[in-house]
Order: sequence, then structure tokens, then C-alpha cells
Amino acid sequence: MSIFVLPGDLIVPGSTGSKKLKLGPGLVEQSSAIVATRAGTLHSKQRTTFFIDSDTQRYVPASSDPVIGTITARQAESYRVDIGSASPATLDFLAFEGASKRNRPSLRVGSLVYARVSVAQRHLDPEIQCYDATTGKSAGFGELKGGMVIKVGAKTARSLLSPTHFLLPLLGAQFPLEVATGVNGRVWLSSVEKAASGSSTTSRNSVKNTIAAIRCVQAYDEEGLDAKGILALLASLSL
Amino acid sequence: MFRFTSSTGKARSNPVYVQGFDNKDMDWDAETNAGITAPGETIVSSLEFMRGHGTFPDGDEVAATVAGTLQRVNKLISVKPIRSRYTPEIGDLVVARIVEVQPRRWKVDANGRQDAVLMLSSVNLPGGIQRRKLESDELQMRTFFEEGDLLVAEVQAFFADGAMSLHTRSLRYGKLRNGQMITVPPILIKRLKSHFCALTCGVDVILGINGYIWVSKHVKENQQVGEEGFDAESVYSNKNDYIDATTRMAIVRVSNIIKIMARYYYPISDIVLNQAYDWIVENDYELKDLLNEDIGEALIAAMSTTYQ
Amino acid sequence: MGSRVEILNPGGYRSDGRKQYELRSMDITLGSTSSSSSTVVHDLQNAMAHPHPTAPDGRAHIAHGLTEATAQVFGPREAQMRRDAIHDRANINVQVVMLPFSGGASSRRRGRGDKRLLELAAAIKSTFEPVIQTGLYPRSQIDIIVEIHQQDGGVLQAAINAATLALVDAGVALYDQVVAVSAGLHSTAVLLDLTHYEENDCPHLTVGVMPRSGKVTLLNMESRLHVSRFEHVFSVACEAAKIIKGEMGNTIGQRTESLVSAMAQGEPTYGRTAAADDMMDEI
Amino acid sequence: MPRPTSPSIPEKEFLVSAIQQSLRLDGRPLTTLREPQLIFGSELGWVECVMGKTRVLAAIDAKMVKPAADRPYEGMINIHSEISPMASSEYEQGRTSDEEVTITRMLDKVLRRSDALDKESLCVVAGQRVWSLRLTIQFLSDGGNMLDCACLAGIVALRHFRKPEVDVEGEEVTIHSPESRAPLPLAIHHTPICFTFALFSFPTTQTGSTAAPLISTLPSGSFSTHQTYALLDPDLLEETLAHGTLSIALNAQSELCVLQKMGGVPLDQAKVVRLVELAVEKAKELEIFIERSLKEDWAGRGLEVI
Repeated sequence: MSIFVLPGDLIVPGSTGSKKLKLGPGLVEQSSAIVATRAGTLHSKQRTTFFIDSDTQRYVPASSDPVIGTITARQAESYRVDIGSASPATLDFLAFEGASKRNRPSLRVGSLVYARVSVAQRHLDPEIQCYDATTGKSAGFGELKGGMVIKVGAKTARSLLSPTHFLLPLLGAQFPLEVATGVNGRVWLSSVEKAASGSSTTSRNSVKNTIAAIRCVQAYDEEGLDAKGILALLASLSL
Repeated sequence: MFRFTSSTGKARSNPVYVQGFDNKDMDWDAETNAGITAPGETIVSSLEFMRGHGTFPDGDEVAATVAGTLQRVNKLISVKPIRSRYTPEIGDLVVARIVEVQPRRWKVDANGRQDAVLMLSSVNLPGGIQRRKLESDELQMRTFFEEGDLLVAEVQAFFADGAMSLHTRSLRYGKLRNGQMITVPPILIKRLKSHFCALTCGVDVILGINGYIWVSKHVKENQQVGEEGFDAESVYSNKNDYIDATTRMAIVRVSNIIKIMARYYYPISDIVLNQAYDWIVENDYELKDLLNEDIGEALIAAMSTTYQ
Repeated sequence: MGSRVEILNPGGYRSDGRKQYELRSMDITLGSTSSSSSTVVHDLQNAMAHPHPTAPDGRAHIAHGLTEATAQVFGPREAQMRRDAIHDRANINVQVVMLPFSGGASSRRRGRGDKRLLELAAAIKSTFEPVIQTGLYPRSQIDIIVEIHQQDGGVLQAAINAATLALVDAGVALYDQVVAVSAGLHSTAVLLDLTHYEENDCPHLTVGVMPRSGKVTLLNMESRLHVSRFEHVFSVACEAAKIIKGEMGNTIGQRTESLVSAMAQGEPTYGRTAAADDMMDEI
Repeated sequence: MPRPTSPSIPEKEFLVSAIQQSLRLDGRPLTTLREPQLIFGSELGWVECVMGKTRVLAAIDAKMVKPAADRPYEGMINIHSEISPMASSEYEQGRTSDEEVTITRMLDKVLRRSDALDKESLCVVAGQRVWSLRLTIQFLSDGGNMLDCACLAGIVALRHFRKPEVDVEGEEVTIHSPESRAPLPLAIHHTPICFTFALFSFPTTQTGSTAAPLISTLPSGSFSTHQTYALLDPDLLEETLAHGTLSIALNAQSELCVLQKMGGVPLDQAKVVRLVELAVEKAKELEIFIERSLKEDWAGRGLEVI
């Protein structure tokens, strides 16, 4: 059940019995009434947790969000990373798998990183880390080398993150493709073909494939094409 | 300065003749002056030479990037620019001016490509060398050096981006008083054994390799830093001592000599300064006359002849 | 409008007596003319007011006929505003000043925000950015100040040539020089180095060439010219740049020569020849 | 708003390798424009030009004024083109950015100094009443190359605008409303269109070797061994990383109005001439497109009263 709500709309929850309501992003309780603070479609899970899914461009960091960021400056103990939020995030030198005082990460100004938001309070600069705190493993996080990064809406980013989405498996079937999706609306795509010569240079068709993948994701983001539409687009591209 | 009109004769002379693009006015050509280079000009056409400063590789040629003289040391080709800002080397003695006070360090203008840095840790603290650095020192840095102060120091090291790190960790270095500073092109300062020179006319001169020259009142041996006549507390005082008229005249005379030398691009060293001073005293030129051209030229001519 | 004065008379002469392909006489002065400027006495308030020495590192004055421009180069030196310092190369900023009495259309307002001057400054900056070895001077700043003293056509040409000469005089490392010249078309005849009068009546363009590679780094045309004519005017202009390069090269060479011989006097090992004497009073 | 961060290293490297294989992010060949789309407003002389993500609005309004003393027979046209933060967060209100200087100067050269519009046709009563046109350019969104988009919007607005018919009896000047008398088009001599190329230059040794391509945004060094590429109508990323730009403004009669290569990476003479010839072809195609769009719009207006 998803209905479109505008900021200020009153939300009347269905029969939830005695269980306490959980309010997700976009909803706030004002004098015992639930009010929407963002425009978007209202979603509910197990009838108790409600949240509003809106297609914002500006990313508001929330903890444990996977994000893609660009290193903008290198400071004494940490990097400053732009993740598209109001204030830049900090990435500590030690926030990497197996990092220690001595072996510093080899990131430079301008490098791309895939990281997890560890601290995201309203009044603090967000902090991110390139490893999964629970396992201590990098779990796919770290520097993103080569490939290309594009900007998509928050809704598309979230849908790409869900495993059941049709787009990525469809593209993956066409050509070898690595994808990293950030909740902050940035998607990193790389189609590095293990060319016959074994060298991982951006050979001719790996650049072509990456561009094809980019255009499919953008088509889905802007025009909301379905699987058939994407396949048609791919066919027109592969000339 | 050098004034060249493209063709002989006055300003409004016949213009450069371009018909057929031959140029009859080429009275200076590159071949005969092989030692001189200009930016963008090919020096050597083969690649077996090693490239030094002032050159860059282009295809299979090596070209100059600055106007200057070619220097060849068996396999190494480099170009020494005739005019450029001071390029520091470790151990150079420089005269410098404090530009800004920052936490635990001073930013210093030493005529370099970037401001140099003087760390609080590389400065002698009042009360002799043994004194340990206290927390409070960091809070009263302006009692040591403040914006506008002049000092003499030595280049200790370089930062990653090429900025100089200076130190005054020896008794001869520190704050300068009782004199004035002249800036000359750094290339004119010859590298001497010691750049602290006491001229015969009773004036001290510090020839900074970075082209900043400090001309000041002579400090007698016993009051020199480290001797018993010297009180360690006043090493950072800003007070000038009394300077009598004759010393002031001597300081100004030496300063004018340095200015003449710089204008005529004549290398500067303590010997030359002494001789020039004696020559001026012999011909008893007025102080202010030194700056007009003919006396300047006569001085340079005199200096050159004594080297015959 | 007054009687039409011919741009090119039947005898093939232009209104100032030049032939079609003739350049105006060039007068180049390198280095600072004022005697005191190469030695600067540091008085305290002067240094406190602006810590940078007042003497420019490099200075050049060039005149193409009656058009005169002076360029001064300060730097590479500490960036005045930390924000501007770039971590791996020098930051170049250019300022063009058109003196009110310089004639031409400048008598009207040419204040700070005048877009024509801003465009000229932006052109000079992007022309020299790939030519200067900015990588050698990280976190520093190179200021190029160009003053237009007199305008009689070919202002952009004079500004570019003056800037090149000032950079060479300052000893800034350059991959190549940039030499500019203007060319125009009068019916079918190509004219070089146009005066203000000729610029008003003929379509004209200014070309900036890097002599070493022969490539074109600057091209500016603001008047209407048919494509078929363009190639001819363009190639003649590029050729003419070589001549101006020769003139500039002469001056740079002779200047360096005179400074080197002046320096040589001080070395005790070298005897001094009479030739160096008269070279001396040239300074 | 923090200054927009410059592109990341992977983006630079990807663009470099794409260009070297003559590929672009939106699939266009190197020498193809983004298909312009002209949206005409209800008012005459109001047009919005859309090229990819770049949108620019041009609107003309006219009023009767006293002419300048030294030019009694000529009307006036002045162009207002200030880039507001609406185009992109990179621009600040009130501060003249470099892009604004370039675009303002180019509009002045292409639309005013090129005599595209016959100023004398704007004269009503010599010395007393002339038309003074104001062309306002509003930058709606910066998707790269706002310069070409603005010039196209400006010239099409001039051709789309109609000025009211005017009768003069002695001192009496009557301005007829569009309902009573059909408004008249302006006297446009020619239609200059601007084409901007983003220039890229990489040392040839890099392409073949396995070393990562040169990613310095600003190549320098003697350019004799460099391979240069020219991308027509650059998008935002290409414009940001370009090593130089070349703008050519010309009309369909292949008459050059403005040539502007303000520094940046140098080109061979032959390459410049080739780009000029390419621009001539593009100008002809675009002229046909403009004609067609104006006709379609005009047909839909039904203003003909006769």
C-alpha cells in the first residue's frame, strides 16, 4: 500500500493494535498525530514501521549507508571525502582493513572510495569507514580504481541496491561488469575485460561496454525503462 | 636594463622589412653565441646527454626553458638562468624577513619561490643554548620574532613542495639590528668562505645568498654573540644601539656601492666592496652623488680595471 | 564620415607608408629602466604595507609602431591568498590595465570590471598556462601585470609579446615562447600588423604562435571574413610571427649576452676586452 | 555551498581513454552536436533552447526611446546575460565568473558587433524616436557548453520577435497593437551560429603503452609530440576537463563572424582550418533546422489578420 503524500499531510495508521509505531525517515510525530515532512510515497512494513520514499537529489547521511565519495583533501590523521552531503565526511587513515600506523592507505586527492557511513549525527560531520566494523574485513569497501562514476536519483540508487532488481543481472549477462552503488546517488560501473593479453588496460570494448552500461542505468533513472526497454536500448547501442 | 630597437637609427626608422621574409637586421645570431640560450630553443639534438636544470626533452631534442648560459659537465647539460629568483641549497646563509606568526612556527620571506618556514624548535631561545623549550614559549612567540623583523638564518632542509626550512641554531644567526637591507639579484652574490664580512671602513655586511644584503654597524669582537661581553637575554631585543654620524655615513656609502653594483650586474663580494669604498674615499665623492650615472660607471670601470 | 583615406593605394603603400607585408618598427626594452628598481631599499613601513618587494622579477616594454605595452612579472612567489595556492603547480593570475590616456576606444570607462579587459586577461592567462612549467613551482603564484600605454591597433598582439618577454626576463621556466601578430584583409590583399585605423575598416585577426612547435595557441577574430579568405590570412600571419620571433630572440640574446659579460667582469680570471666597455654603456 | 569538487581520478582516466577511442559518454561521435530543441513561448521573441541537459531562455522586449546623440538613425540593442545560481551551484549571484565574461563577450560579438540586426531599420523618427531592444538571456541549467546554447537562443529569438507596426504623421506616432495590425519582423541580415570545440591533448607515447594515460588536467610541455582531439559541443565533464576551447561563429553563407581560441593547448594550422570547414557544414544543417522550427511555430500562431 503506497500512497503519495505531501509535506504536512496527516497520516492515520490502520489498525495496529497495541504495538508501538516505528517512524522512518520523512515522518514526525506532532502532538500525537503523525505528519509527513517530505513529499514521496508512503511505505509501511509489517504495518508498524512507516517511511516515505522520496526521490531527493541531496543526500542526508544515515549510519551504515554504503556511499561513494571523492577524496578532496588529505589531513594529518584522515582524509576529507565529498559524499554529496551538506558537509564533507572524514575517513580516518586507520578505517581500512588491516590498517596500522605504519602502512598508510595509498589514496590521493581525487581518488574514489566505496565506504560505509559509520557516524551520522545531525550536528557532526559524517564519518565513513572502508571496512565492515563487525567482521573487520573490507567487505567490498575501499578504493575504486578505473571504471566510471555517474549520478542517479536516490530512488534508483536504492532500487539498484536491492538484490531482486532486474537491471544489474540483465547488464551482467551482456558483458563482464563490476558495479558499486552508493545510497548517495552515485553509481560506479566498470567493465574491465580480461583481454586476451591479460593486461587490464581499458581495452576498446571495455570502454564501450562501460558506456553502454552507463547509458542503460541513466535511461532507467531518467525514463524508468523496463527490462524490454533496456534490452532494446542495448541492441541499438551495440553497433 | 637594455634598450634595443629593431633596426639602426631612431625610433621612427624604417620598419622591419618582411618582403620575402628574409631579415637583413639579424646582427646578432645564435650560432656565434653558442653559450647563450633562450626558452624554447634547441640546445642539443641527441638524447645521450643527461638533462639538468633549465632544460626539457622534446622528441629527440633537448631544449632550454630559460634565458641563460649553457653549462656542460661531461654528460650533464643544464642552463643557468641569468635572472631568476633565489633557488635555495642546504646550508645557504640567507637574510630574511618575518611575514607571519603561526602556531609553533614563523612564515618568512627569503626571496624564494614560496615563503620559508622557521620552526620554533629550530630557534635559539634567550638565555643560551641549553634552555629547554617550554609550553609557554609557544604562547609568547612574538617576544622572539614578530612580523617585519629581519633575521639571518641558514637553510636547514626542504619540505615536499620545495619550501625552505630555516634554522638559527648557531650563535652567529638571529635577529638583525642597527642597519639597513638592500635587495639585489641573487646571482650576483658570489659564494664566499664566510658571508659575515667586516669591511675595513668599520661596517659589517651580511651577504645573504638569497640576494638580501644587510649593512650594519660593526659589532666589536668582545660583544659578539657568545663572547663574555654579550648578554644572552637581549638576543631578541628590538632596540637599536646608538649609531654615530660617521658610522651612518659609512653604512649609506656601502649601501650605495651595492646599489651601483647591482645596477651594473657586477658580482658582489667583500673584497670588491672594500676596494670600491677606498676608491670613493680617494675621489671623495659626495654621498648623494654616488647614485648618478657617470660616477656609477666610473666606479665600475675602476673596479674592472683593478682586476686586469 | 570624412573623406575616405585609402587603406592601400594603387602603388601598394598603406596609409603609414608601409608595404603590404611590412611590420611596424618594434622597440623592445627588457629589464627595469628605473635605476633603483633592481636594488630595493627595504624601509620598514613599505615592507609592512605589502611584504612583497616592489621590484618586479621581470619587466618588458614593447612597442609595435605606436602601440605600446609594458608587462611586469612578479613571482613565482608565495600565494597572497592561501585559497589560491594549488598543491602541485603554480597559480597564474593576470591583470590588464588600460591607461586612460592610451587613446583608442579606451577614453570611455575601462574600470576594473570592464569585460573587455577581463577577457583579455583571461586570454593571456590561458595562453601562458600550458607554456610555463608550473609544475616546478608548487603552491606558488605568478602575477603578470600588463599595462597598455598606447593603443594604435594590435593591442592583443603587444600584450602577448610583452608578457612573453617579461616572463623570459623574470627567468620563469618556459617550454616555448608565444609570439603574436595581427593580420587583416583589404579586398584581396593581406595586411600585417594593422594600425587602429586599418583595424576599423578591414576584417582582421590576431594569431599567437609557439615558434618551437609552430603550433597556434591563440586565435582571435572579431570581424566578418569569408571562410575562403580565412586560410590565406591565417597562414600569412603564422609566417609573420617568425619574423617577430626573430626580433624578440635578438633582444633576449643580446640582453643575456650583456648581463653575462657584465658578470664576467667581476671574475678575476677574465681579462676585460674593450668591446665589453661600449657594451656597458648600452645598459 | 562547498565549491563543487573537481572530477575524481577515475572519471578523468575514463574520459581520456574514451576520447582516445573516439567514444563519448552519451554515445555521440566526436564531431556531432547534441540535437537542439527550440521551445517557443506564447510571446513573440521568447524562445528556450535545450541541448542535452543545457537549457537557456532568450526573451526580447522593445520600447521606444530617444536615440543616442551621435547615432540619430540607429536603434539600440543591449543584451543582459548574467549567470545566476539557477544554472549550477558553481555560480554565485553578483560575482562575475569567467564563464559569464566569455559568454557575455561572445554574445556581444555574435549578436551585436556582427551587424546581424540592421540597427537602422529600428529607426522610427530620426533623432527622436527609435526602437530599443533588450535581449535577456536566462541560463536555466548548465549541462556544458552554455555558450553555443545562449548564442542559438539569442539569434532565434531575434528572428522570432515581431515589433509592432508604427505610423508616423509629422510629430504624431501611433503604435498599432498586434490585434489591429500584424507586427513586423526585424531586419536580420544573417544568422551567426556559434560552435565550440573542447580540445584535448595527450602525448602520443601514452596511447600505445600500457602506462595509465596522462591524467594531468593541464598538459604542458612542448606539444610537438602530442595528439590533439576536438570534441564539438562538450558536455559538463568534457568542458571541465578540457585542455582548451576553440569557438567558431559563422553564418550559413560560410562567413566567419568570430573566431576565438583563447590560449589552452595549441593546434596545428591545418587542424584549425579543418575545424573551420567542419563548422561551415554544421552551420548549414543548423540553419535548415532553425528555418523549419520557426515555420512550424509560425504556422501554429494564426495571427494573420488579413
